[in-house]
Amino acid sequence: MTVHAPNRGGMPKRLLDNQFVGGLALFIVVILAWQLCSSLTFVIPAPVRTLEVLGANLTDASYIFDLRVTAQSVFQAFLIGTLLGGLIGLGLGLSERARLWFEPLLVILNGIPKIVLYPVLLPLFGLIGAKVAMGVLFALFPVLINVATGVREMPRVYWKLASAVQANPWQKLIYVILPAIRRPLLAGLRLAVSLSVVGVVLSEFFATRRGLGRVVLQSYNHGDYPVMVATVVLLIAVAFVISILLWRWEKRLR
Amino acid sequence: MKPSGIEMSEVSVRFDTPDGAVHAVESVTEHVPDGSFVSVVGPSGCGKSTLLAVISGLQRPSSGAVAIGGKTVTGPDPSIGVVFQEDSTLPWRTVEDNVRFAMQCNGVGKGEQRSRAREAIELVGLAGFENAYPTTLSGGMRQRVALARTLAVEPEVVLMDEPFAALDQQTRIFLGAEVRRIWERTGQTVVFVTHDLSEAILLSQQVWVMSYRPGRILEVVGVDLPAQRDPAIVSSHEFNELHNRIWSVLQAESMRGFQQQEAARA
Amino acid sequence: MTRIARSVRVLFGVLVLLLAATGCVNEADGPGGRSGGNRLNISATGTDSLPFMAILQVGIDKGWFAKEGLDVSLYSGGGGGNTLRVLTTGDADLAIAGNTSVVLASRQHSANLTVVAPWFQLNDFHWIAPRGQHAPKPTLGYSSGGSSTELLVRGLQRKLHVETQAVGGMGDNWTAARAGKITAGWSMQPFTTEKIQQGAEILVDARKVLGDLPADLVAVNNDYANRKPENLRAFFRVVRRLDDFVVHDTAAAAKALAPLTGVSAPTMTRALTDTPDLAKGYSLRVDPDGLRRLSDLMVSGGLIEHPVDWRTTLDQRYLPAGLRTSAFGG
Amino acid sequence: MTLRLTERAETVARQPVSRRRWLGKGATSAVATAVLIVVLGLIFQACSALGLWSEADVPAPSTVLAEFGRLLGTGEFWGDLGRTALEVLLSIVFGCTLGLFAGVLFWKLPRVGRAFEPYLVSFYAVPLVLFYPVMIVLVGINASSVVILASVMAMIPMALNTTVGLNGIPPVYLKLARSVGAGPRRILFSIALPAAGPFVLAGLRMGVVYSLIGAIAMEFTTAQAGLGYRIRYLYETFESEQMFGYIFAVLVLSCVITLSLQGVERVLSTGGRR
Repeated sequence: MTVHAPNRGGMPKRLLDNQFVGGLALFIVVILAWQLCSSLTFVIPAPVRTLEVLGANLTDASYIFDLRVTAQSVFQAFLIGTLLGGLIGLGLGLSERARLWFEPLLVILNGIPKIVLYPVLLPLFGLIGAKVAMGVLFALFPVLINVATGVREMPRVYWKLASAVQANPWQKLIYVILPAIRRPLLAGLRLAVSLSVVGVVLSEFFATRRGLGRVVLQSYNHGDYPVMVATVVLLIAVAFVISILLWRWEKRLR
Repeated sequence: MKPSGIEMSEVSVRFDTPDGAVHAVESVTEHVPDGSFVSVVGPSGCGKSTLLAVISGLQRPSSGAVAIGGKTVTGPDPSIGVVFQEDSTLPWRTVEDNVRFAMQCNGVGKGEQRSRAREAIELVGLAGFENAYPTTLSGGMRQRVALARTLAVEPEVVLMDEPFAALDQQTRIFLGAEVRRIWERTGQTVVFVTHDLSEAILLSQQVWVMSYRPGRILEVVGVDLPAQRDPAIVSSHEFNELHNRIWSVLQAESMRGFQQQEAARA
Repeated sequence: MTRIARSVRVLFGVLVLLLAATGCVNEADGPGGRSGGNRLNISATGTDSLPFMAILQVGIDKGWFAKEGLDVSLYSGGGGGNTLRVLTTGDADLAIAGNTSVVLASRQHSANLTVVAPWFQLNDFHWIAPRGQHAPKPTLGYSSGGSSTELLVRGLQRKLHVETQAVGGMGDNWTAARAGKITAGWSMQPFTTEKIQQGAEILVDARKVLGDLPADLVAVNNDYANRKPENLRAFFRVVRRLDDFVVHDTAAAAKALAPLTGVSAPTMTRALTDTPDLAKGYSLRVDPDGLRRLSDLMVSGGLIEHPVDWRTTLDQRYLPAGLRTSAFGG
Repeated sequence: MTLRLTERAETVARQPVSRRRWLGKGATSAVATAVLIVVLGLIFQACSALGLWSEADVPAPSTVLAEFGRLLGTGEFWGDLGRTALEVLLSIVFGCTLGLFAGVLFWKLPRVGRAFEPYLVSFYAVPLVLFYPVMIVLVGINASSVVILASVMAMIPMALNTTVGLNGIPPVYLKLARSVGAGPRRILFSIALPAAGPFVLAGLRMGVVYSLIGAIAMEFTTAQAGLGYRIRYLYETFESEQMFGYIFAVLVLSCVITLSLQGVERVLSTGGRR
């Protein structure tokens, strides 16, 4: 007895039903609000001005170098965080005992404001290592938790099937576990991308040779808000685009 | 003559889907006499449930109308009770609170809620489980809770949408007998949707056979069996004859529905 | 199954591409490239905003360090804590950081660092307010607890009738002052000049109230100092040359400093010419009075209990002989 | 190897969801966690004693513990804790209430919900700290800027989880509600929110964790009081031992919050139904 809502909406309403159109409309509203705010307070540069500054920045070799430095650290943090998180998550998902022993500790660790660990990470990992380590800390947990939960909640019949066809552990991982947990895994990866950006950039605020975090901090200290906002917008935009693409992919998976 | 029972006149329901309009129900004009027990059978996807939804007021017909006791149905009403196919017990409420839920929504006084809930719970044979939570009950018991919730409001009409579809064979035979027993006691008008032909014949006074899209009532078959229905009756000659007669209509429809669905998928 | 396999392959390809795009970047290099010779890693606070820090970059750009055989790499740590910690981790060999941070760090038992020189011994701190913004009891912003600006603001509080409020960096302070959340915010050159051009006025000149003291101190990693003392001497020789450049060829220096600190060349020229005693600021000659003042302010501000014994704290041996002081004895 | 992998998986799957067993497991977990923490502490202690890292950079656990004990006796610590606790509490209240409202709104108006969804799911990409200058102008230099940004942090998971929970309500509940003539308020409070309960609770838990993370992170980078600020202050002034005492305090605090939340959630989600 499915109760269908009769579609009485006209063209505009039907258009809004499309998520892309809706999201775009919201985006435009946000830009308009931004424009409005920028005319109210001096802290916020107007959207057009920000875009101009961003364009100018992106043609600057030094800025591109900063961008590459940050991208490299983010990439390393993401890679290490995902691999580590995936492995630990797999372990926790497969072994009830491991879960019993380590899960509460990991839940507690996840609840820690990781930023306060920067003073610990810096002496332990050094200048470049610390920001990657911070990115790893940020990226690790969503992957870990999602993989562990995904593996644990796999339908039992998959295990039976895998044993029945005598799959070796590697085959089980590739043909059974990974496909079975693809959705939570992707969701974890999506969060990991965003969070590794945040982790690395936050660390760069504290100490770094180069990187976009340094650019943000410098412009911030100068009160040069257009450059700061342009860089922040760039960071957010990149993280947003990647995470939305992953999210679309995740939604389309069956 | 005073209008009574359920009166359906030219009821049609069409849905707009991306693949074009679907005629779930097409020009159904039938009458369910007051206090009678009618079953609706038909191939899956034929619009049985949609028809029931129209009677309950949950679904507006695209054209035509349904009247109960002479009053046109415009929306859900306390005089119409519905038992759903899915488990509709609320897991955060006890059995008794589940049963009281419908009464709460209809402004029944607190004291009366309590006594009527106890009564209904007893009627469906769940006495002693008042304070249990649905998660601790079996699927059959949960459907009894849903039944009690519906009965406690004391509706004139009880609509059942494949209420036992998710249960195992023994439970459904047993619960079916219970429903029949309760109906004999309360004398409410019952419309019972099912895809199980034996169940329909065993329980009701009339069996309506519905066609695959567009959903029409192909045939109304009176069940001429003794009022006292023992499950053993399924092996009787009369029962078999009825079964064969309805099945011959139904089989052709099912085949047509099956082929259409396959074609749509290809 | 094949879908998944294909997805995994696509993902893998994307990762490899990303690796290719982002990999092989060595932060220490910078776009400028590198020369051979002895490496000296410097961490400093404010290399991108303060001219007396940015001159190090000028030295690198002009190749003066290279001429002395030094391969200098410079990076900015936000705040004294970070700047000095990379010194103890060995990421940096020499650090130039806020006066209080260096003094406090040097008092840590196993900090593994030595203070070797004062840096920019001119009190260039101003508190600037939007023009016309006055208050009977003005609120002065400072950066944060334990910072040089807090030290000064506490000193000002004892001598003037003011309130204080921790805000953040110069940018934050100026923002807060413009929004009326504080009366005036701390500022240094060229920020002061730039904001005056944009409608600010100086409310408090810390130099007039408190006198001169070094803004920063230079500290070195002990291991590095033991291994390469000659590098440190070379470093100070170049700094001396840079100081002379700023003092005697101010216009050219301003032109070199302007892009590094994000202001226009005229603004930087103005900022340098407005600096009250340029020759004192851009000089390594140790000013014992300034150091004593720093110690006194720290004691009265409650940061340390006993005055700093500069004779044991300051190791002047890497400074050119003519610039050392004997005022502390030893 | 093949066998063992399968066996383990089978054990996982075969675990009965029984409450008494769970309590038993809970005890095991608690003991295991305590043991792990002690072991990790000892390892750190040993590393410190062996001089793997400098005592000035990372003090030994015994030093940190002693320092933590000393801190508990100082008024400054309780002042900082009070400030942080107030900020966290306020941001939990504001953030979770707003998140709940937003979630209900997104459920009621699916078009709006769909439009917001992509932004919400990728919201964590925004380092909120960067909005600090805007906050200075809007609300001044005080706890409210921390509270506002931490509230936003808490709001997002709450809104997301509430929406997911509400959209995942079995359709039959809503059909039932309509068939018995329940009004919109009754549908929301008697059907929708209880049905989405586990999700809302999970959202609440995440909201609480995020407001703690948000508040401390904001304090650490920008604020002028609170535990996060004190850590930064001690970091800048090279009071390593005291700083680690405070870091330890934050770890203890988040540990206490996480554990008590799990307890509350368990009582709310299972206690009421038995």
